[in-house]
Amino acid sequence: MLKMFLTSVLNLFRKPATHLYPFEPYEPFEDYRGRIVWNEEKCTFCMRCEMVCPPGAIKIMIMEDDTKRWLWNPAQCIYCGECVRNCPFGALTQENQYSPPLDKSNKRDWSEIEREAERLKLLWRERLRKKSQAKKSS
Amino acid sequence: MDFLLPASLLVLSPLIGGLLEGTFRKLNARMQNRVGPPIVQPFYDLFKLLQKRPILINNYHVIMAYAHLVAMVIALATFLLGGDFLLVIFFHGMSLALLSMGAYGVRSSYSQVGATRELLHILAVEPVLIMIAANLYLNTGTFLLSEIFNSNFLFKSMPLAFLALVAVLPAKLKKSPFDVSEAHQEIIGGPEIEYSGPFYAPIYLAKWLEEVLSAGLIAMFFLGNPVITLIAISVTFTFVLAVDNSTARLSYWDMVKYTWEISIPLVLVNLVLNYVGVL
Amino acid sequence: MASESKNKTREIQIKEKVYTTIPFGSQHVALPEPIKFIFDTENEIVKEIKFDIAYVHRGIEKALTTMFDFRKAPYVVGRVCGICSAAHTIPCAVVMERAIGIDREIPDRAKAIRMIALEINRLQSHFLINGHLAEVCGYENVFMHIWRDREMIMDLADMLFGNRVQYDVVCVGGVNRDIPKDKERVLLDKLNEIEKSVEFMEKIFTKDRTLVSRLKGLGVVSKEMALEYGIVGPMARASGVKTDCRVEDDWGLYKDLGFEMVTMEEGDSLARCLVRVRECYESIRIIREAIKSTEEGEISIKVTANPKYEAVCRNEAPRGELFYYVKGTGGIMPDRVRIRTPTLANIPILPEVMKDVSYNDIPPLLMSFDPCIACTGR
Amino acid sequence: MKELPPEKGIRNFSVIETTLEKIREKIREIYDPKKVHYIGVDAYDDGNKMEIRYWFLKKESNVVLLVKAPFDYGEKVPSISDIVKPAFVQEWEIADLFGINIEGRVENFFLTPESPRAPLRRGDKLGK
Repeated sequence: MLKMFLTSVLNLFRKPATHLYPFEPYEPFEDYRGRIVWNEEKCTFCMRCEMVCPPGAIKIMIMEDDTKRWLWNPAQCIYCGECVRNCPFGALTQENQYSPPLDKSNKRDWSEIEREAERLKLLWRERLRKKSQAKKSS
Repeated sequence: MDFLLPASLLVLSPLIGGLLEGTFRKLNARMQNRVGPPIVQPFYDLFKLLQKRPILINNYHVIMAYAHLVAMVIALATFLLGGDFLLVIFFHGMSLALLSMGAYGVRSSYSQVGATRELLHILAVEPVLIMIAANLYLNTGTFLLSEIFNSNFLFKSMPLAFLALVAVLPAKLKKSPFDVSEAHQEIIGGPEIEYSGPFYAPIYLAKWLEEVLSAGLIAMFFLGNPVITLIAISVTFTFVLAVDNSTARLSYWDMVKYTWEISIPLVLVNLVLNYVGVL
Repeated sequence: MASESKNKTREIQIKEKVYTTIPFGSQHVALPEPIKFIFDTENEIVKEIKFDIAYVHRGIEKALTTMFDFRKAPYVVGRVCGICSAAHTIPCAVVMERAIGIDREIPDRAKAIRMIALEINRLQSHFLINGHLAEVCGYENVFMHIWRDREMIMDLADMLFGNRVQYDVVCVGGVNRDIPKDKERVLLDKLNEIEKSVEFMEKIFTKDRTLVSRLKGLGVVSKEMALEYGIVGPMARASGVKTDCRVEDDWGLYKDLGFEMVTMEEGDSLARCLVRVRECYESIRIIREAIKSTEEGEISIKVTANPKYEAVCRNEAPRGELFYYVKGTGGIMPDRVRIRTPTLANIPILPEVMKDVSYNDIPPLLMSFDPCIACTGR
Repeated sequence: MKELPPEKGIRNFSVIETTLEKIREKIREIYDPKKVHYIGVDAYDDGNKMEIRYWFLKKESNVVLLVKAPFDYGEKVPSISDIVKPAFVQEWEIADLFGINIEGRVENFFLTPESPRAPLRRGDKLGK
């Protein structure tokens, strides 16, 4: 009781411990697991990151003209860094910055993307199958 | 002049009360090593409450909230305009009783439990105030505050009564260790729980007025030099806040027990000492 | 006719004891977790208790067998509970390793880092619950101070593992990241500061008269009762039951580092609280020893096989014994995963203890049991 | 910790197999609050048959014990909560998760009334 009383009165003359966040910027630690950055040049689209991602926040879309797109959902990502560790080519890195807040400009309908990716993947498999068949027959 | 100062204090009392409440919060936060809200935060709260959508439970419940405010205003007005001190005590007790009557008017069990505890608050606080009034009468020969206010530095003759007042202030202002009727972690605000939006605003306002009334009660003991009065008020309130921040909540029986075992004997001793002529 | 019905109502009133019913939850200030108690009280003394925990079943056991392969499992179970995330990921990883058959090959450094993660987790959980306990006693100031100091531990976890809450440092086969030398030094420095705040906490909980008067003799669980109801963790240790999975299971290096169990005899809320405070000292000591005893080196092994055996792992979460069972069939997903959380073991005794306690003592009593309903629901 | 050979597919616990009729006697035989710690109840469904499993810990030797008994779908399972007092919570839980008809169970103890029935059941589905 007395201890807390003294602490309370002395606290009046101490600097408060509150961090007034938006006014005082908050520096993340050096190794903070923040947003995932993709390096297009190194990526070979091996799909390993998509496979190991626990929540399924990475999707690779294989378009009908065989161009590939790497998509990452910052809202679904749990920032475990499993994709970065498993990337054989070092195409993925993890920054120590927070991912930006989602608003209208960068928010996407992820379920739509997932469905689209599944559909395109089926088409791609079909194409591969046809190609290998053509190879065999030739 | 005699009328102007009290009247202007009465008119300004919501403003003073709001600032007092804001200062309390700020001090409270600083004692907990936080920054705390701005001092005008209570006014923001009040305006926000008034803007909210009214949700009426029943008429009786709401009328009691306003009656609570009105009784508190009358108590404060009587006090500031120099009425009878007993009247102040009765109206103060009545306003608390009205609050608990309103709380009994709804089916929420938190509200009901809180109302019972609120009545225990009256049981704890009012006898001490009445004893202080008796002591005042012994010293000044009157219950009329306009005449009591003319006396100089009453603290000299009744220090123990002042200590008794400080001892019941936590119960009166609903601060730890005796915030049993609010008891946020048990009954979530008790009698106030079912009030919302604009219907909570009168109770919120009454709380400010109660703080002004408490400040007035403290000032009563230190009249004469305005600087000393202000210092006395701020030191007492800081002390009460520091006690608030250094105790856990005790049970409701403890509250009644402590006030009756400590505050009332203190006033009684003071009474006897005054009667004998030591003080 | 009228008088007859009047007599009837009077009879009913005499027959049925009328209690004031006070609901507690499913959302309540004292316990912001989805559990509902209904107390029938008489003069604020609790006479009858009903409880309901059917709010937050998330089907994680099912998800582990149908949606996520075993490598992802530690990340999934980390989300069972935010407060004891590391405590869940470790036994999950261990039980998978045992089901694969590689648990003997885990390097010591990985074990040490797992222990550090678990003990930091325990520290912050104990700080959290003790602060919360002070708050429900109406002691906001102690709550603020303890939680301010808890922030230090959170920052420590942030620095070491890259996140404040979800450490995600444990994976099947070892750990994800090592603790380099410079971070070790910062960790040791910070531990001294944390030790000071534990001392502060101990002083408050042993010396502060109002707080002690609230908690002393509240909700006494005798040793016989504790054994009979099979309660676990700090609650059991506060009643004098010598049980701690850190020495009973062998996934870590606790036995080698000379772990000392903290037990008390009183079995009341204060004892439960003090056991937690004293465990904080032990945790700090274990972290220091763990850093000292191992060098930087191999932190994980390659996992090539799938889980094919049945295995169990018991781990001491901050709240008590955590039990994991896995049945692997050689496929990528296990056949059955069973998670027995500590709160599930501590719930059956609650109605017994709460009987005939004044309602204003219920929140501290409940918080001294440290219930985590999110874990329980899974 | 006693380790059974990996050929049996079990690591670090020992198993006592029994039948549904005998399970209460078996547990009464084993269980003594001073020497045996009750861990939990579990069930297992392989698609054809169900199994009820009780987990215990022998305190002296730190050996985890599994007492299990197979039974058919829809069979009434005896409760052991009079022998092992805290067992009722987890019994009701698995009763909800597997749709097992355990004595004295409370419906919707762990699941809300709107959730799917018996989500962990494999064969003989109960439906919504």
